[in-house]
Amino acid sequence: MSSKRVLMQGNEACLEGALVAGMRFYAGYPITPSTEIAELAALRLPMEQGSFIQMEDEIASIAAIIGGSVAGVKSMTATSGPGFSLMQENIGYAAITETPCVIVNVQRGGPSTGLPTSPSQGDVMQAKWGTHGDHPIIVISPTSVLETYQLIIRCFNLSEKYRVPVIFLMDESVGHMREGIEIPDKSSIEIIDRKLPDEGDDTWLPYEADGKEMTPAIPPFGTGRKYHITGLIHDEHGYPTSNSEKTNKLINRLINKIENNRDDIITFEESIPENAKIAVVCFGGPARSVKRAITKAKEENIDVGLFRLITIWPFPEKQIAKLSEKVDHILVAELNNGQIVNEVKRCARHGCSVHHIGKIDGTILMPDEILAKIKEVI
Amino acid sequence: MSSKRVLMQGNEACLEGALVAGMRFYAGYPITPSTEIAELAALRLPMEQGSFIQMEDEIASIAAIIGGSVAGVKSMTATSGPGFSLMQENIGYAAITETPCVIVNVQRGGPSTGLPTSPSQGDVMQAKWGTHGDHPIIVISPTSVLETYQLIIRCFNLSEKYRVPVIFLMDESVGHMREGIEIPDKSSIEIIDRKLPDEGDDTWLPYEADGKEMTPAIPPFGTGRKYHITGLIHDEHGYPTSNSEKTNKLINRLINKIENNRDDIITFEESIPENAKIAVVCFGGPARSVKRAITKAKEENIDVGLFRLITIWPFPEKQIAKLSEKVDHILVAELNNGQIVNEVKRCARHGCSVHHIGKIDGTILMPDEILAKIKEVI
Amino acid sequence: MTHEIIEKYFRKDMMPHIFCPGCGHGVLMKDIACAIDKLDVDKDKICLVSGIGCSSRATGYMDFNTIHTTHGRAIAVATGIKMANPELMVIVITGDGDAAAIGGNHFIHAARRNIDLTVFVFNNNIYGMTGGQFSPTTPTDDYGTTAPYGNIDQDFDIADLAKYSGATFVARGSVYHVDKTIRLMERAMLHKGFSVVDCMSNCPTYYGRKNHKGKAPDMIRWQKDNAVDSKKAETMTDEELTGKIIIGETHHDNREEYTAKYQKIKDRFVGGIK
Amino acid sequence: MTHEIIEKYFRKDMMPHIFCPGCGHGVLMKDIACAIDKLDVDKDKICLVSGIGCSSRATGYMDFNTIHTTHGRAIAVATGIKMANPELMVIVITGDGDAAAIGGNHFIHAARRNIDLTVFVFNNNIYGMTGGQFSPTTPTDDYGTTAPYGNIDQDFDIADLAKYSGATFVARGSVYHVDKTIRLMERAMLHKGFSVVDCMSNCPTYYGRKNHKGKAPDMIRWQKDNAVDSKKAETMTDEELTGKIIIGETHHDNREEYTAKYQKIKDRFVGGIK
Amino acid sequence: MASTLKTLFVDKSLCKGCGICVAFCPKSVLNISNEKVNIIDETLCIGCGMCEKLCPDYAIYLNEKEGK
Amino acid sequence: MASTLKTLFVDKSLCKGCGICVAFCPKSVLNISNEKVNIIDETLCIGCGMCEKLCPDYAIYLNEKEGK
Amino acid sequence: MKEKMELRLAGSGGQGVILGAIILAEAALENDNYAVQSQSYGPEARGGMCKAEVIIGKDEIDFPKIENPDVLLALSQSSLDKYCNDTNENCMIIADSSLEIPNTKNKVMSVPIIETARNVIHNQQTANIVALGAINTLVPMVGYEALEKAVLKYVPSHAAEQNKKALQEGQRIAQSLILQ
Amino acid sequence: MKEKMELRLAGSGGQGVILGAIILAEAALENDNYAVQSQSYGPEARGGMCKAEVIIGKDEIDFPKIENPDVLLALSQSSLDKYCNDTNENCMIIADSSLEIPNTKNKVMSVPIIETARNVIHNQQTANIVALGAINTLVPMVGYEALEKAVLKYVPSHAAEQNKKALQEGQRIAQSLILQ
Ligand SMILES: Cc1ncc(C[n+]2csc(CCOP(=O)(O)OP(=O)(O)O)c2C)c(N)n1
Ligand SMILES: Cc1ncc(C[n+]2csc(CCOP(=O)(O)OP(=O)(O)O)c2C)c(N)n1
Ligand code: SF4
Ligand code: SF4
Ligand code: SF4
Ligand code: SF4
Ligand code: SF4
Ligand code: SF4
Ligand SMILES: [Mg+2]
Ligand SMILES: [Mg+2]
Repeated sequence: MSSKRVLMQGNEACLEGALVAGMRFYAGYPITPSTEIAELAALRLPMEQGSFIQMEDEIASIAAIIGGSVAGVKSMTATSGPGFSLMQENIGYAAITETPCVIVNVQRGGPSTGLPTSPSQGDVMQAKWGTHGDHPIIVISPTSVLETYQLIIRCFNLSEKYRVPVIFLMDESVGHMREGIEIPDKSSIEIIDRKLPDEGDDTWLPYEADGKEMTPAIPPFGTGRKYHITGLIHDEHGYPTSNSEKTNKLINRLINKIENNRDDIITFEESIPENAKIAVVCFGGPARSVKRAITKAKEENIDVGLFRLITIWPFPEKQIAKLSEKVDHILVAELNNGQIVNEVKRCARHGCSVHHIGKIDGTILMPDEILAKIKEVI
Repeated sequence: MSSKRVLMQGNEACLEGALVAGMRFYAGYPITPSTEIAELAALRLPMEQGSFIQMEDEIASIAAIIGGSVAGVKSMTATSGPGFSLMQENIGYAAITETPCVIVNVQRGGPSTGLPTSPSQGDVMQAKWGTHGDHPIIVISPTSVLETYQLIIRCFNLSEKYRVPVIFLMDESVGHMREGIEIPDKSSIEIIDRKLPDEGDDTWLPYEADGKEMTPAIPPFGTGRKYHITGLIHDEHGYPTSNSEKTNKLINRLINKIENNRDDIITFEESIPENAKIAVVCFGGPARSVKRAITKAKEENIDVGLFRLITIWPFPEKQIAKLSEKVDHILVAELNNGQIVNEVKRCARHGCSVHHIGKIDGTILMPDEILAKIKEVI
Repeated sequence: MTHEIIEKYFRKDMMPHIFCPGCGHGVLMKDIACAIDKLDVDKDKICLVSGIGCSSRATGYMDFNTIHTTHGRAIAVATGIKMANPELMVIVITGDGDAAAIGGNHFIHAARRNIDLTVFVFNNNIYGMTGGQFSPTTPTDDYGTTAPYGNIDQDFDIADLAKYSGATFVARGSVYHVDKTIRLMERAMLHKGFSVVDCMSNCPTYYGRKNHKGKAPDMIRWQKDNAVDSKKAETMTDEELTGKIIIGETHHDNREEYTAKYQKIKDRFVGGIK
Repeated sequence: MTHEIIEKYFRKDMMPHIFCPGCGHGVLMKDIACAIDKLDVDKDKICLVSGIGCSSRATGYMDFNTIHTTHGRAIAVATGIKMANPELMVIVITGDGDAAAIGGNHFIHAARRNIDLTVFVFNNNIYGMTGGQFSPTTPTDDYGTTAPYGNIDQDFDIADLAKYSGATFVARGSVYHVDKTIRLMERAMLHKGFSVVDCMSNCPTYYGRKNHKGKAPDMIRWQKDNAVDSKKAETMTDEELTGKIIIGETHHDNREEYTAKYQKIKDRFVGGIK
Repeated sequence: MASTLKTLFVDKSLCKGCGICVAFCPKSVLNISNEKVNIIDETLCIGCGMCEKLCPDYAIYLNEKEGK
Repeated sequence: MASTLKTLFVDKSLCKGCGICVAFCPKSVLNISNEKVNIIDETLCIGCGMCEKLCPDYAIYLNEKEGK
Repeated sequence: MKEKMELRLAGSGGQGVILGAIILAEAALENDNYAVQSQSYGPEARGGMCKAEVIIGKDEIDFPKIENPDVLLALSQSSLDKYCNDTNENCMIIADSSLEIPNTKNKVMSVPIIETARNVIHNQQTANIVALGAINTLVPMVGYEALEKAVLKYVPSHAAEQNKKALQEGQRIAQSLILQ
Repeated sequence: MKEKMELRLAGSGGQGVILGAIILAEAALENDNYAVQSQSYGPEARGGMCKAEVIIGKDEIDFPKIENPDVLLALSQSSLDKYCNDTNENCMIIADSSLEIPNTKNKVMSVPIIETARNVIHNQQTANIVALGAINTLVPMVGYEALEKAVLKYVPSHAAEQNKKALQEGQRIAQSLILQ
């Protein structure tokens, strides 16, 4: 065995990974099952010369990290369903103002106060649609403690690269799980920082962007270039406008900076045995139940494919369409009443039947339940 | 001509209709383009011996109407995107506690502060998915001032009948439009009040329900039957539980009281000429652009069908599937970047192509634009 | 006495309650029932409204019209209940986090309006339910799981915040001072207007342990040893009061109540629009 | 003088601003620039943060690091900016609705923390942007579009709310008292801690019209006629002060500032974890 | 009022053994054993009611009517 | 300080005709016509600067250097 | 009146064009016609441009916005400049006489609306009512009585006489233009 | 040790079963194995039932929850009653000696864990550490040294000696049971 494994909790991996990514400002409000992230942030950030603040609520928390990011510091907050609902207005603000920030939602049972200590994937549609108006967003979901560590770094990288709020959608089962992981070598980790305007460039405008990334170069407050940020529709100068062409241009750019870079943003895990008639689509913690179910199926000589979403939004439409050409049936396994299954239905080619197995009772999906459903479907 | 038409603004029709429905408590916080509803509520409610309160924000507003409803008074609030985002947490609370209430969202351009005075339909997905966790919801959208008056009454009726928050999804173009309407005769209007427990019934439990409606009979506070309300998962007594069977039972009932009553809840307007190869799916204010476009198409001898959603959620899956069997193409026209079109894609049978025309620049869809798109599709 | 009160006003099938051994919330919850028992009001008309927190779980155990709302929103929900039906007696049970952190705005605005609610803040100087993070009433320099290096915030005095925001009856009770606290609670409920009783609780599990305050009995003894009655406090110097906690009534005035004022507007239209 | 200030600190291509004829916000906005001009600080380090409202549109016209946030959240965003980079000078421009209605909780908590922000509340006693609804500072009995029968709420005194929540510099200025207001603004910015200047503005379009306060010049003249300096006010009886407005500094103390305290925690780890 | 007619009751199913009653009992009536309250010597009890008032779990109380 | 060297400037494109300058001018220098400010008699101006200080639209100001 | 009339009223915020449109719609109902009224304005309600529309029809009106206005009223230069090209040739443009008329094929009537309000009615606020009198004279669409009734419904009672007069004056100046 | 061992530790909130599971997982890593640890508890953390799980494997662990525990430790009656039927026959049940043993086919070891913590270590809080010593003796899965090292990593340094002792005592009482 190579380097030493250390025992780490999912929530801890989230915070430690964030520190590696360069996160130096955390603002939050405690809520089960995300609280350990805040507690660790309070302990660890001063050690890295970063800052932690406990705000009066979740609205203030996301507002504060937007401020932190505008000041040039990579910033994050963590919460769970009720707090995530409260953050929605300002998630839209971060999206339209193109303020990089990472929002961790360690999902628990909903709706409302629901089941505070139970795992769930009930917020996956909310993560895309929770704020009003069409807006860009990236949503990523980890399946293990190690992946939590790795993907939170990716969240920051994508957030900085595309200047978009990134939602890290964990769930209680990953957040509270401890695993022995080998901490990745820091030198092997890519860290992306936000693009800054070229020094001599005096044609620079804060909200002008083109090229493939379509992402503007906005320097932190206090670094000499003064500009305006607003949640109103704005022009390239950042000034409010209600001109319809400029509106169109802004909203289209916001959406297309994600759409046109799907290949860069979307990652997934796929393994489809040649003879598989069925594939299971899954994500996050519950994907591990699926993996065990597939192993068990294999033992019974049933070949089952696996497609695990890592990037959830933008939704891997093309990949799912392709998958639906390889198999006759797709089973979507998710810890909710059927959310991502609707996306899969929309994207799957005709002829491939799409099924769902979910759970809303606070317990996890067990491998045997998934296996039974697989057998039922094929 | 029969009875006299009166000139009424959409927002005014919303409030006057609500009064007819029996609404006697309004709590709100002003926001363009919904503010007239609050202003009229302040003026009109005392005249009807009802109460108006301006709260400190939208979170307090929805919390207050939940309180008003629990006290037995039909209650509503009105807002627009930013306020609607802030209300999300408590919309989920109303859903899980089965507290009847009506939330009006007069949509404006988003995301974020966006274009406060422009029409939009950008919140239609949010209306279903904005709060965390799987939850029941009904969403209804009017196309005219008269329909606003009629449908807000329907919102209250459905809300009381199924004890579910109902979102009345207007848009700026309907809210601020004035039309001459004939006020419906009050005696012709059906008003539904919430079910109360039978007087002698001593097996009654606040959160027990069966039958087709699956809706419990919960009496107002102060009427003698004491019980507990919580946003935690609860049993039939209303007491918190984390028992998985009880959890399952609750969430399933919440979802099925809507699912099993789709036929009662879903209404729509459909007219498909025999020869139509294409139908346009639309809703709300923009449906009127579609109607004009269809008239114009007819003038050019092109037969075009119309399917106007009135109930948006639950989504008329069956009806759209049927529609897709009648025509070769469906064009979804909506004032956003493509939201309901995804639902139509999911539900349409294979072989019927689904297209989209939208707008995100703050202006409305013009009939000629729709007509051009129709021609392009067929 | 307690025994009968429990029999009379509690949902005994819900017992034992979830509070930890020695948690002051249990005592305060019982005190509310004792105070209610003394009132000459129809008990069916009493509504108990809470938010989220250990303290806010109290409503689930008490056999009245009870509602456990969302975190911080108890006062806003209570405002709606009272506006919709002013005949109900509306009592809020909340925590220092629920009332003063996330719910701070509703607290000050309800006080400003002087709406007839009675708010009992079970103030344990910590977020108990989520495991011991510092709250807006955690004293400066104390520890919480999110203040591993000591709290640098200044703490709110809930009673003062209420008073200066416009509450018309303000008092402080404690777990130790049972009889006095019950009397204050009773007066708060009888007062027509926004009334607040800052109830000093104790969280041995988190606040006590994190701050070396000993076990539950030690924390309650501290209340006993450091309390000064508000009347007596008036005669004491600031110096003498350092480190002391003032209990008793701290503010009272007779500004007109909100729903009564609103009723006057409605009354203009009784019998039709003029 | 004004002319040069405008030339120096304003985004002239954005002029004329959106404020109505006679709106006091225009004067106050200029006063801020005048006060900044006097400061001996690197102007590139100045951040202006606002929420939503007519008042909050001010940031769009002023040539600094400016951010127009969401309704009520300016102080929370400003808190994040200051925490992330304490070297920036962070100024909040907000309205009575933005700061005291939807934003009330952030206001009192930032005050409690005593974080080094300077908050200028353009207080016109109304929600101007949305068309004249009453605000938390609309005097009782006055009218607004949502108070057609007269406002039954008691109004907040922004300066008092700031003081009792923990702000360490509090003052009140007005549109009329230009020089004095500029001086107060300057002192507020220089103060290390949470400072608030309640700036009496005037909204002729809604508040003035709804309440028969005349046109803009009349409303400004009212300020002139009814202002009493805070120093002088100390010598006056409550009776003499009825109907008057106190301007000038009303509170000042030297409690340690929040980011400075936090810096001490960081300093423990300078050079690595010990 | 502190009448000797009162009898001390303990409901062990409710007691969480916090020790508050023990600490505030003015006489040495109570102790904790096996994480539950225990009456060592009821005869010492003066019926002051402190235990009842301060028990957060309503597990100890005085009753005037019935005997033990 | 109120120097006669100062000259009064008006930028009519900015003036919104609110009348504040007219009302607070201690001399009768200004009036409103056609919804804009108008200098009736500059010679009366004492350069006190009230108009400049109180104009919400920065449309009227004194300038020491240039003539009119 | 035609089967359907489409009117666009444009000006700057505060000139009362929305109220003007509402009054026209109300008058149309008074005449048992159908009417739809709508408007658009920026977030800068205060001062920015403002456009109000009315459609009056003998039948129900499906699409509530104007595709081809029959009449464009412009009370400010910027609104005239913006909307005068957004019309087809049949549209009559009624512009306040203070405005410079852009190059256009349309029939343009330059009417001293604001001047009349200011100098004859002595209240510039009544310009919208003067305009209504003028429009309905140049392009009749509702009965004068219905229009007057509608005006009185929407103006405060103390200003009733002044507004009646404004309507009359609008009619008068328009008639004198027709006679020219 | 088998390829993979699944352990469930159950008790009531406050008995430290989660910490016990964490220490076991840590010890497994110390021995260069893989480990996953998880738990479930109600919102009623305080007082309610609490279940912690550890899986120790020679290879990576896909599914992190227990399907068939090899060992069930129960420190409270309600947790014993609840989980003892949730095992297959191979599972060894280690119950505190204060508990009543339900009817079961499984091998059940009744171990005086709490008693030992209370009477020998004089600190009932150390019951979880006593339990670890006992479990690892009855069903060896990690080296004793690794286990001790892990214990010392997670307990406050002032309590190090006491906990070392607790571990030893756990081992001792288990050994005496084996010898019986
Ligand atoms: C919107 C939201 N944010 C956060 C939480 C998590 N939460 C639950 S209770 C609580 C704090 C409770 O503190 P307090 O009101 O003082 O009650 P205590 O438990 O101390 O009695 C928090 C932060 C939540 N449930 N909802
Ligand atoms: C979440 C949200 N709620 C409501 C609004 C609507 N709104 C915009 S400004 C405003 C009030 C502004 O009042 P104030 O802060 O006093 O500013 P003023 O316009 O009076 O200067 C309101 C209610 C909004 N933009 N966002
Ligand atoms: S955590 Fe604290 S406040 Fe909550 S029940 Fe336990 S002792 Fe009481
Ligand atoms: S509405 Fe009032 S506050 Fe807003 S710009 Fe006009 S005068 Fe100023
Ligand atoms: S106070 Fe109550 S719970 Fe605590 S030990 Fe005594 S009887 Fe038991
Ligand atoms: S009644 Fe008093 S004396 Fe008797 S046991 Fe209780 S506290 Fe002790
Ligand atoms: S104060 Fe300014 S805007 Fe007002 S009239 Fe005078 S110059 Fe014009
Ligand atoms: S400077 Fe003074 S005197 Fe001259 S115009 Fe201005 S206000 Fe009048
Ligand atoms: Mg607390
Ligand atoms: Mg204001």
